[in-house]
Amino acid sequence: MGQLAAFIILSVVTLVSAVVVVASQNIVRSALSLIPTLLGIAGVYILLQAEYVAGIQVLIYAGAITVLILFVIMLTEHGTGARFRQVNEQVLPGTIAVAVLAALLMAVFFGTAWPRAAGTLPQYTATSIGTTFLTSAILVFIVTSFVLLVALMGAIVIARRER
Amino acid sequence: MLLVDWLYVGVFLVVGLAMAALPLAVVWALAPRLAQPQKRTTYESGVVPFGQAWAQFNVRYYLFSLVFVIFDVEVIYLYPWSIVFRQYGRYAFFVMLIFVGILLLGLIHAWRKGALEWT
Amino acid sequence: MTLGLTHFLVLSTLLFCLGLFAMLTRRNAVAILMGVELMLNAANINLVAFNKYVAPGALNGQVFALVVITLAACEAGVGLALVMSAYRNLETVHVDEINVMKW
Amino acid sequence: MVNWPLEIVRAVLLTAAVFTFMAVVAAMFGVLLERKVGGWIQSRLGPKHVGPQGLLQTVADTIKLLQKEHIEPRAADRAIFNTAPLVVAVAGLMSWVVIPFGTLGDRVLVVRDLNIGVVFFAAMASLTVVGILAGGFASNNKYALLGGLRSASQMISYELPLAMALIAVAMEAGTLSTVGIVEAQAGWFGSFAFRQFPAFVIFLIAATAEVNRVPFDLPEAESELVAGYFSEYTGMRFALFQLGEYGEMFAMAAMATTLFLGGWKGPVLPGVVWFLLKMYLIVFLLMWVRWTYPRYRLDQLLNLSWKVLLPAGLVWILITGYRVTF
Repeated sequence: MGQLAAFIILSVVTLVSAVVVVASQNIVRSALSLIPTLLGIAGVYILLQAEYVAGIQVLIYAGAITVLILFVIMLTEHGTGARFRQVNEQVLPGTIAVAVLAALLMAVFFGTAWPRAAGTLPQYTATSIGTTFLTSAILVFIVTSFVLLVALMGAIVIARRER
Repeated sequence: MLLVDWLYVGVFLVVGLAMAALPLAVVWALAPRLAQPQKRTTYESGVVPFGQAWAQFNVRYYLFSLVFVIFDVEVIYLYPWSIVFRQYGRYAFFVMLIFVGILLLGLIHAWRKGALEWT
Repeated sequence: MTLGLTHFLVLSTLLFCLGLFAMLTRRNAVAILMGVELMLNAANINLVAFNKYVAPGALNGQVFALVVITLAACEAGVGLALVMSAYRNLETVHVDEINVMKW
Repeated sequence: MVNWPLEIVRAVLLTAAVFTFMAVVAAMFGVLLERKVGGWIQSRLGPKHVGPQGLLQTVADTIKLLQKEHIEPRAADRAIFNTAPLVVAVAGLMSWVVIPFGTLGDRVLVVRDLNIGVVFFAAMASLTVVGILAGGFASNNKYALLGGLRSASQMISYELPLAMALIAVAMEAGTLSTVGIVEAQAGWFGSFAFRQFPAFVIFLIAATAEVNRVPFDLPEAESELVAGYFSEYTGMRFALFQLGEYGEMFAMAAMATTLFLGGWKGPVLPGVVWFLLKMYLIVFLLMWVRWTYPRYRLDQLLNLSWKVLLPAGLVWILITGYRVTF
């Protein structure tokens, strides 16, 4: 019961602020309401016993990616972007497409009998995540560092002023 | 229990917000409100404000935050590694040597490309 | 009624559709990127939820969610670099005005 | 089975206790100490008239601030302008969840010993940046915006060295929980200030920059930017920004105590007293630096973080790893 109540509160926070992200005409408000969305999702992760993922969600998404987005908005839009039209002419087709997709996904999710494998999640997951990274996910671990390197190099090349 | 742990965090957040909002409510109830239009002009050292505050800013800010995001992401992998690497001994050390080495290469690259220079 | 897998799936569906809607209708490239972030988050909720309810034996879902967060950060970095570059060369961040390839 | 209503009541009581503690130790006594130390270093007296030796000065200031008018600039974005101080204040206070104050019998006095305590601390520190950026932006004021941008780029630059220091300590202790880290430091020479001395130095420098204090106070450089990101803030909302900054400064000092100085551990005296002594030692150090050194230039500041502290932190992590595994 308590978990369900917590889930409902978190979902409402997440979805309401996500609607603001999507619909606000003021691009800065959009970016700032990403933060409650992301924090709400962090709460959902905790309900799913993924506290390390939740901590990283706050640290990386709310603390780093949002800052990057805010910086770019300040550098490009001359402020709130209220002077410009923010939506294109695809609002109606977009709404229809999204509604159809939502209906399809819901139908699939409700129509499937999800299997359940044996076993239980460990109570605290940070240690097990470390173990996974050093054993079965070792390739992911190393490849990620290459991805980060390439992203860093690429983004610097793209963003730097040509001389 | 995990959820109990985070219940405390949630309560701390809610009570903290309430405690921080309480003085604002007191201000709202007590403080004077004098309608003087000059008060609400933007402060610009007493000069009449001109132009937009939201002007163009230096692209440097973006480059720094970009390098920051990439290195902050690296931290995701360092935290779990730091608490289990003892059990794996040298193997874990060499894995991390490769990982951190590649990122140090990235730092050197950013450094040489001038992404870390302000001027 | 107790909290089950379906609750999380519904939440992530709604979030994904909101993100997709932002992608389809926004003109500002940064807003489109924010929509992508919402969609990635929705995918992450699914990964972690399936990890708990369908395959609780290992932590592959959570590890994968961490990788997705990594890739989201890279995507934001490179994507926003492209936005900056487009803004510098074309003086706009609205995707329907970035159309020099048409000529 | 967990008794949820009981846990909620306990959580509320504990939170109230921590906030009272914060109000007395950090806000009231801390601000007074700052002014007294400043006065002492500059050969003047500091506040003296309200209460014995000026002890109640902060209370008087608070009462004054409560009566101040809240002015919203016409050009500001009202919703963001009004919520930004709350975000900064609450994010500054949230770090206190994971800080262990001492022991009572065989129980540790801490709001909650989270399993990922160190990550939680770093996450809360990173949230402050968003509040500051939002506040600077919503003011729609040139000084505030520039101050906010500067502050944000400074804080994100120093978050990384801070994280490196945290990781080095977590490696040494083998846990991310703050209580576990304190327990891993046995005896005087077991405290990580010795074994992790470079991490300690990195942590202190990064913490000073993270809370925007001199010599890293560029965001609010009075002579250049009026008051930085809170130029347009008045009365209680201004005080909330200050409260957040003080809460964060004390949290950083408490975290340094926990991570490097052995937390509540010490002979004879009870744990809480030791914790407070060590924390105030760090706080005093920060104040001493503040009243002694001039301000850095922005490029010097960024160079220090990116070209000295971050590579040093990474190399130190590798050295620690080498030492532990070989």
